[in-house]
Amino acid sequence: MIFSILVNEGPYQHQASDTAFNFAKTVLSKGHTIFRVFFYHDGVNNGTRLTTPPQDDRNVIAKWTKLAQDSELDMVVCVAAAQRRGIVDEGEAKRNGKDATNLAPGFRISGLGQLIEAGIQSDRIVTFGD
Amino acid sequence: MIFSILVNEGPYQHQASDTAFNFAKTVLSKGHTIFRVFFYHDGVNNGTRLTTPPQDDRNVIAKWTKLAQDSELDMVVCVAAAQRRGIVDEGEAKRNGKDATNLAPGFRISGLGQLIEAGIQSDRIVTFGD
Amino acid sequence: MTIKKFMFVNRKAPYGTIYALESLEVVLIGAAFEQDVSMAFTDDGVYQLKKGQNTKAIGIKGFEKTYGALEDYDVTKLYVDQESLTARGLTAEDLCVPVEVVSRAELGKHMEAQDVVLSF
Amino acid sequence: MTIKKFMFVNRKAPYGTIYALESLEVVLIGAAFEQDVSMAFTDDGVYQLKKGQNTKAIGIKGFEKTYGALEDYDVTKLYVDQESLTARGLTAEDLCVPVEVVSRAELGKHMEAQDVVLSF
Amino acid sequence: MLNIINKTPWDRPALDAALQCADGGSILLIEDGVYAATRGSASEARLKDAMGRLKIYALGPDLEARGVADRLTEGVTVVGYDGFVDLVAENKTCQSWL
Amino acid sequence: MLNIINKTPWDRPALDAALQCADGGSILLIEDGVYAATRGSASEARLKDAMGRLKIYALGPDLEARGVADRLTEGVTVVGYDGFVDLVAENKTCQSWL
Repeated sequence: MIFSILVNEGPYQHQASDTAFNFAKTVLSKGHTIFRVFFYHDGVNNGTRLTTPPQDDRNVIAKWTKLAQDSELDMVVCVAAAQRRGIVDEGEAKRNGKDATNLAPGFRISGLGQLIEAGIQSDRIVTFGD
Repeated sequence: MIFSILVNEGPYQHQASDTAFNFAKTVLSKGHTIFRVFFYHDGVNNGTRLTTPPQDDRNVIAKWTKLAQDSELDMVVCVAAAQRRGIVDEGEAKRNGKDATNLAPGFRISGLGQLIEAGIQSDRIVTFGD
Repeated sequence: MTIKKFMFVNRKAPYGTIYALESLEVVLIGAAFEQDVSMAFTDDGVYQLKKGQNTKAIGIKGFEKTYGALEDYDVTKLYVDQESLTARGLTAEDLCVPVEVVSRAELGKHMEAQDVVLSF
Repeated sequence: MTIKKFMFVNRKAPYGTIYALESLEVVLIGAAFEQDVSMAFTDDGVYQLKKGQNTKAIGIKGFEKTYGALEDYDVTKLYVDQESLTARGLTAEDLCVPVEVVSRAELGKHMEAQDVVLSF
Repeated sequence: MLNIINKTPWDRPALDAALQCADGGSILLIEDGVYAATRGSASEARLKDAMGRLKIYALGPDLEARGVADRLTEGVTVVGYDGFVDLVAENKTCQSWL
Repeated sequence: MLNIINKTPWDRPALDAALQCADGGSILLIEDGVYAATRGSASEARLKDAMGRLKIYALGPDLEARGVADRLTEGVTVVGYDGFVDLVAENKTCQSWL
């Protein structure tokens, strides 16, 4: 079965991203497919490579990046939400005159249409948030 | 009278930062002093210079930066909370091996002791959050 | 293109958090993709439609007008929970757009009929 | 150094959000600054002290033990709201540290006696 | 003490908790908290009951933003940010019931 | 429909709203939502009432994290992430009551 996942809150502040990650991993381990993980609202903050969590705690972003790389997951950060919150890749930095980027490997920035498309193309879409 | 302000949520997702800003401006316009504005939890996300909000909306971060510069406000981002969420200045980037920084002008990164100190040194401390 | 029934469930008040605004942005994109879009307003979400919002003094962009523009995007199925209105001292006359006021049981039936339900 | 009475009010459950953990971090710093620190637990905050937390399967660092270490930092004034416990089917025996169980009115009096109240 | 509430009484138990803990002092409703001060809502009676012991304020800019400035519960005092700052200054402590 | 609840019934009206809207289907309690499935709490009666119409599940890892796995309300079925995925697959749609 084809799943998509929507993550609406940032890392650490809420459990949403952790639960979504555990869910995503289990979906894949059971032989299902994940069409897309879409990050919206503060969920876009999962897409920064600049975090340094305490050594005795998990690294939420690194877990997502590794899952994306191991399983060829499509992880999309909403561009409008990302602009409000300062998540930037090279294209965005150029377009908006920013002097740095912070997007983590495994994520890409794209439009809200990608969320609607996920709803259309997937058998199930599950939301994790506050 | 000496005020301090604690901001516990990031920009846009919650009204907390907007209300705190309006409150801070009014405190100053009434002739009071602000000892410190401390950003904790997701509040540290107010300290990124990489945002590009829609043109017809306010720029929360730029408003704080301008207020800090106009009024010599001490605006402190909690280092432990910032590390979890990827808010980085040059010192932090060097220490933690990050290839970019995103701290906005007018903010500085420091420890939680600065919040306790604000509580000790101020007549009033007001919290804005979720 | 496949057309699916999308329902956007709004349960939060406007301005205190961004969910109402960013939900509207998804609704408009859903309509642009020519999906069969409906919106539900329940709990504090009914406050999103309260007439006469003026955000000038809080310094945040208002978006009451966007609800009025939904019709232009063929988003006309707006369901509002009667019980949530009543608890808040509101009636359909207080709202900025025409809506269908429904019971919670009816709202539940509309939800059951969807292909995709996104809750904000 | 000036010594002030700091109260940290905890009203949220652990793990669902980070407030409980990051509140503890402030409490420990407050104690390190040798302030007169107390903690209140009310509403869902009483769940923070529930014995027997095991976070292994959710992949998040547990911090039940930190409450046990508060005594080492001379943080011994822990007030827990009786009403919040009762509504959740809990008693003081369910908690991981010794606390003083108080009524909401008594809690309010403790709050009134503070110099600084921070709520998480 | 000044008790600051920024959520509706339907969404969070913050207002109820503050009303039950506070013996005197003031309540200031801000952000989504201002809806609690509107006429005809199910929370109106609780607020009126508390008025004997507590002064109740609501932040005007937040009432206007939400289109409810014209349906204020009797006995609630509207303040601007100016009045918000004054309330904080007048009370020995303040607590945001987050 | 699978109704997913991640908040306690004291903190948010999500569980009540789902119980009132849902005519059939299932409720899955996750994250802070799992506290609703604990014995002796004020929400136990509401949950038991709903069991005639709805199947109630709670996520085991979240129960354990919070130290409440040993005081589950009778009639609630505990599932792991495996069971969570199965529940999503078995139900035509799911809704997270955020």
